[in-house]
Amino acid sequence: QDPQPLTIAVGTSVLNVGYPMLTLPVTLGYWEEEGYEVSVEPVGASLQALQQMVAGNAAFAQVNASVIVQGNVVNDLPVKVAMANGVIDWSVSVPADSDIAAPQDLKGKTIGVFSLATGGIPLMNSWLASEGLDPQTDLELIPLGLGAAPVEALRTGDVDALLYWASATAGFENAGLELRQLASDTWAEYPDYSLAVMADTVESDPDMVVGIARGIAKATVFALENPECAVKLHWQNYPETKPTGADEETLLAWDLNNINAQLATLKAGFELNGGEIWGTVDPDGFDRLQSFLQETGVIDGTVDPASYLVEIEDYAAQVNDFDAEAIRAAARDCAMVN
Amino acid sequence: MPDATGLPAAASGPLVRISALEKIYATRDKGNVHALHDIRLDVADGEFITIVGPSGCGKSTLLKILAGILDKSAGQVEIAGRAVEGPNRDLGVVFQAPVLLPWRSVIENVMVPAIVQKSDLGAARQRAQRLLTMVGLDGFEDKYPRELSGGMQQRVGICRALVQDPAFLLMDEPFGALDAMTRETMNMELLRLWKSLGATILLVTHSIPEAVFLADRVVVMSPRPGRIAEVIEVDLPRPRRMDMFNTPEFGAHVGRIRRHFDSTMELD
Amino acid sequence: MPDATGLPAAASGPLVRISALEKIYATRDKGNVHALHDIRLDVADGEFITIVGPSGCGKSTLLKILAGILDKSAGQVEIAGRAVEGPNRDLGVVFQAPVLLPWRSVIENVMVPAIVQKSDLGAARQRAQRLLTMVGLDGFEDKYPRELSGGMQQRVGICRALVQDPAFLLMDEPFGALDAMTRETMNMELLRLWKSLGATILLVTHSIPEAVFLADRVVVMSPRPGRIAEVIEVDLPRPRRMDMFNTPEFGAHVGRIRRHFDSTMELD
Amino acid sequence: MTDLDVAAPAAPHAAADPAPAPRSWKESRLLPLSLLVVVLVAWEGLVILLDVPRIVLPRPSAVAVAMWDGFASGLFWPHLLVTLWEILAGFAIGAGVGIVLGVLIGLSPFMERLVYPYVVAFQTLPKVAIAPIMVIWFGYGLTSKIIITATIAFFPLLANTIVGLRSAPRDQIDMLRACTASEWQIFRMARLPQALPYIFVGLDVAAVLSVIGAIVGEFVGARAGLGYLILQMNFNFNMAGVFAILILLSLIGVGLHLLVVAIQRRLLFWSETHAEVTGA
Amino acid sequence: MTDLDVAAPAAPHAAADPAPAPRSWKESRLLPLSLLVVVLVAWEGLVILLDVPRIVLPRPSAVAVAMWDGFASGLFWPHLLVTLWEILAGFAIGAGVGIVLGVLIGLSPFMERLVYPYVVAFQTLPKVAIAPIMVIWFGYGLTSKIIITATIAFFPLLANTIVGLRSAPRDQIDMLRACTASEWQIFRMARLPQALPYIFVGLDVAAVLSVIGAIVGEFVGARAGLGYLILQMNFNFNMAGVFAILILLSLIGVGLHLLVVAIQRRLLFWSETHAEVTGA
Ligand SMILES: Nc1ncnc2c1ncn2[C@@H]1O[C@H](COP(=O)(O)OP(=O)(O)OP(=O)(O)O)[C@@H](O)[C@H]1O
Ligand SMILES: Nc1ncnc2c1ncn2[C@@H]1O[C@H](COP(=O)(O)OP(=O)(O)OP(=O)(O)O)[C@@H](O)[C@H]1O
Ligand SMILES: [Mg+2]
Ligand SMILES: [Mg+2]
Repeated sequence: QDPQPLTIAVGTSVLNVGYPMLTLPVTLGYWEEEGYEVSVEPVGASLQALQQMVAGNAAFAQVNASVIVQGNVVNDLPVKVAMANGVIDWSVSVPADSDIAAPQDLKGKTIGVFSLATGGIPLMNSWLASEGLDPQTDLELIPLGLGAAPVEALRTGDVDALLYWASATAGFENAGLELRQLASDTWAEYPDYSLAVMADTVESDPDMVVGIARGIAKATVFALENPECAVKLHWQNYPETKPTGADEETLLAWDLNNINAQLATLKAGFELNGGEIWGTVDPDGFDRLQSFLQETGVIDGTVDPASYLVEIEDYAAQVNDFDAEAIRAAARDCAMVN
Repeated sequence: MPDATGLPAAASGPLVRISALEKIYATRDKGNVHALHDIRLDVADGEFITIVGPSGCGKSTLLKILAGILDKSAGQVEIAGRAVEGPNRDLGVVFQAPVLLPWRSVIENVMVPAIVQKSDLGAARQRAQRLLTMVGLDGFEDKYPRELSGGMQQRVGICRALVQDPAFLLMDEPFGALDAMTRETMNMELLRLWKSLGATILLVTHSIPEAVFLADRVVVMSPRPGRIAEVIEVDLPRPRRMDMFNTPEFGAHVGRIRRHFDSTMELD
Repeated sequence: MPDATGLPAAASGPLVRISALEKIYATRDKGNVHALHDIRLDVADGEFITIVGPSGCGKSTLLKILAGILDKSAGQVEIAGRAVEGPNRDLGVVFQAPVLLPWRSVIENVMVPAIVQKSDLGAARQRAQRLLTMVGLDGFEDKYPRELSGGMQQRVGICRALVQDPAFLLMDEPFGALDAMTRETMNMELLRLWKSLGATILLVTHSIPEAVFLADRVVVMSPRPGRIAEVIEVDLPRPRRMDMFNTPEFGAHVGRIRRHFDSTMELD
Repeated sequence: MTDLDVAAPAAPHAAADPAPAPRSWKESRLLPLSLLVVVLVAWEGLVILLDVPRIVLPRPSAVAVAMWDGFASGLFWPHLLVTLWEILAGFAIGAGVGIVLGVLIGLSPFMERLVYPYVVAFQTLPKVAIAPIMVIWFGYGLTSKIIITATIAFFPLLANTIVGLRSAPRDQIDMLRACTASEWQIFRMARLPQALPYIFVGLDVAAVLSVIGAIVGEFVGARAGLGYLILQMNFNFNMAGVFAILILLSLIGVGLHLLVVAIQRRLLFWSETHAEVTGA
Repeated sequence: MTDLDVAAPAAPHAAADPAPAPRSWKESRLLPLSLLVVVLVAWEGLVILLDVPRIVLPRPSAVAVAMWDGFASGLFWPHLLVTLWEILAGFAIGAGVGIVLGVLIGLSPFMERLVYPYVVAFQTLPKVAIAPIMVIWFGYGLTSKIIITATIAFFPLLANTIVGLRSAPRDQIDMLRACTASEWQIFRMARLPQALPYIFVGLDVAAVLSVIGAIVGEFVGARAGLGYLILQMNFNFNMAGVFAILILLSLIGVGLHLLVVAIQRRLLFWSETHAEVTGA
């Protein structure tokens, strides 16, 4: 029987080592075992991924949780959460030797951000407001994008801090910055990177949803057990993602930095949603998130948090139906790297 | 019923009938130019008409209107009983400037009307070759226009007008850039062609003797606005021969035309 | 020491000295054209030379080399004792085609040499106006070239060559597109200018009578490769008058030149 | 002089066509506008019929509302001005540099061989890729966006100017040379006027590219401008707003185009294209 | 016939210049290449002197190493082929559509008034903004990138073709009309040859833009190609690798440019520009 082709649109433009939950199932054949031939397509950002899914161009979309909320609340789109993979892992990074030690110290400082329309800004603003600052007047934001610009800006002192997500921050450290992170404790209570699926897909092919989610769960288990093996597997299958310009050991260290940043999020995500059974999505997390988004004016109204869940009987149990220990063993063994 | 020229003759009457023709050019400085005023002229089938007149009197304008490439302002122009609405297949036109296509070789330029009118190209190439030889351009078939002298370009233009054996020829100073001898030979060739084709010819020239020598009738124009000052019947016998230039009748015609230039205009 | 023409005269000897001049054009089809062969000619200061020869014999080529806008292939060309390396301020050139700038009005076109040579523009405008009137173009100063007839454009080109009162004039069939009467008047005007300016003139024409009427000497060229067949001294008295056309001496000169055309070439 | 061609029996259509109605209809601006209406109605209809999610393609009516809101609330104005300034300044600088460099190269085949391949090489660098470097060099403000815009806008002008300058007919140049014109005078009196039609095509292309350039520059990092607003609205899932801004950008482009055309009409009056055309 | 101008005493420099050495030096490819060397040395020197961090501007030597590694390891090849295919196909489609549409509009002022403003409007839409729709319509594969490339490349050709077709001299058109040529024949025999110099400028600009177009298309979302590789390397802060790819892109652009020039040389042999120039 031929595997069934399907597409996952990913809200990123680079499928680097930081997406083990999506790349490893392909590399290790988890989805093939489920009977699916999956293409994982980087399509830019979360909104574009959602657009592709809504337009029927992709069965799943890996997007920020806030985008799922916006899709439901702002656009009346029945977008469900098939896997809540991560939590919000943004932070305000300052140079390790900076005298900024607490949020209050950010008063009057300049902060580099990816763009002025980025999810981290409402997070930071409400955090600083709760600490008694007025984010509108007390700080200056400078949009820097990714790559060299934020690194240089911080190095030269054009900005005093960088507000980015974890894997980006890991990249800055790889580029030679020594950073210290400030973040609100509450941020990790919000779900973030998630696998989204349309309600009618869930209805028409629940087995597929389960199969895809199970692959992701298995891959996450694998990567958590042996990140180094995950990196090497990634290099093997996506050679263009392997960094260059240093000795092998350093390269590995860099990418381990990257993947660990992501894995910490995945782990936190797992724990946020119960920490016992893969595939469980805690509606409370989405409720907190949509309340937060409403407070900060990103959305206008909320929906019943339960409506974010996929309506499949015993969904979590089905997703969890695999031999985790065998996978851990295979990961430790890491025999597939040649 | 088509007659010998290939043009369907008007039920009765002349091949070309021009009446009350006016042409006013609008110009940029708002000073409109009244180029033609109340032109009336009938041309019989097979007639050879020459047009003389001072520079700027509207000769080229008249020819362009007849060729169907310029709109008239008022009046009527008919060829073979039909109002001129646009160009006509049976027409051959020699322009005052040679107007060659720089990306085509000499022989390809001569063949343009044949290509446009989808004639047999092999036969057309032979005709083009013969015409080029006739005007003294054999050996230059494969050169490009910018490699030719002014007079040579003009001769290419003449060949182009003739390549389709047109029944009606409009020629605007075709021999202006040619030396006296070549010009005389070309005159004789043209008369020979006119005879053998039975064509109708309207030819603009600045040489009064040439006008008389070639024509059945000479149309003398006067300038601003361009009018027909006189139409002179040339009753010299055909075929014309070079020695006629020295006959008193010839001289009388030339003198009569010259008088127009002397009286109606000083320098212009 | 500059002489009356404004050109510094060679210590001794003629204004123009051409010897063993050769011009070979390379053409696309590899068939090079040998346009000029072994041209030798001296022109005295203040002389009026006319050049006749069949179409394509190299007249324009010779003038362009003298004007410094075309490289020679071999030989020597000197003006006022200097080898011609490029154009010369004291030169006025009438081209075979009018070559007007379409974005400049008539009077602006005439003033081009004055603008280029940074003359007093007010005075130049007056001169340009006077010249335009002389050639019968008053009232057309502010028109644009495409609003003019062929002959009118040619007259603008003549005015442009004259606007700086050049000491040395090269004229390539300047009156080719003009009617007989205008042409005669222009001939008289040119002789008058020549006299009053003391200029040296080289003029190409297709009219043998015109060549004789204007010239001190007539250069007769023969074609392919272009050579000088004969240089004919015209000993008619100055000032020339129209009635000289009918003298036997005049006829003898014309006849002698015509013989060249009859003998050396058939049609070309 | 006023008797018209009423007697043409062999060409009845000429007489049967006395009223110039269809021509004036064609010539009016009505038809293009009616095309617009057709397009908009079709778009609205299709979105409704095919049930296209509005997150992918909003309806024109929603876009119109967003446009109205954007202006009525005053939100669009400051951003519009910022972007307009970036576009105009970048266009002007890019066009200016392109023309000047085009003149230098166009007048000297030597310069062309020396410099042009490098210009082409520089030009093929994706601006998106070098934009961060621009930002590092020229700061986070408008300057870097203007420079990005200029680097995108200048190439069509360069290429068109070079070829335009070389298109001057040889006989015009010979004529000027015979008047002892310097290369500079030949340039001014013949090459430049002859190059104008080319330069105007270049301006037209550059106008369009400079709109894109400003937006690309703003995408890379901006604190104001329509590109920034697009990001913002994308973030807020306001697709109707995004499309309203896209339409605004298109209008800016069309406006620049019309400006170029208007200047061209004034400068190229002598061009033959505007001469009367026979009715044949 | 062989005696040269040896007697020119008043112009000594003419005789003093018998060997064409400086000219052949100028004409050789050596000088542009030596300029390249100068630029590279200056770049390397400045980076070292000013201690520019390699994350901002890598040294040319590092870029050369990255280039070598990229090819030696085989990493670049598949991506190069993908991008090359996108560029060439997008360029060909864009140029083709641009020329054909340019012909339709150029031959009909009516079409121009009807369609051209919409084309300008469409053209000013930032491709990055409409890329998701392209992906929805044309899929994730190469097709959507090729189409994005084509939509960027087509406009210079459109604009240049339109103006080029209108640049045919009126007397040539009159001449053909007098031969009863149809509009199509006039197009083929006069307008198109006359438009060729314009069309080649358009091709030159489009060549450059199609390189940019393919990269922008890949930036929006791709799994292969040099643009994808740039993102990848950018993410890894491998600036030397990014610059190596940027240089590769430039070389592709220069290659396309040289191709356009070579075709142009063959087709425009009759153009006056190639005529001999006086030595004055
Ligand atoms: N640019 C050129 N390239 C190649 N051959 C040329 C070029 N210009 C002229 N010729 C050739 O040189 C010869 C002389 O040309 P030139 O224009 O000097 O003749 P001309 O005597 O002025 O003729 P005409 O009386 O017809 O003007 C001709 O055979 C012509 O074909
Ligand atoms: N396109 C035009 N626009 C405006 N005026 C024009 C145009 N063409 C010709 N004219 C004017 O119309 C008049 C007649 O021009 P036309 O070319 O018919 O003269 P012509 O008799 O052929 O003169 P020539 O003997 O000099 O060729 C002239 O005064 C000229 O200025
Ligand atoms: Mg005329
Ligand atoms: Mg000549």
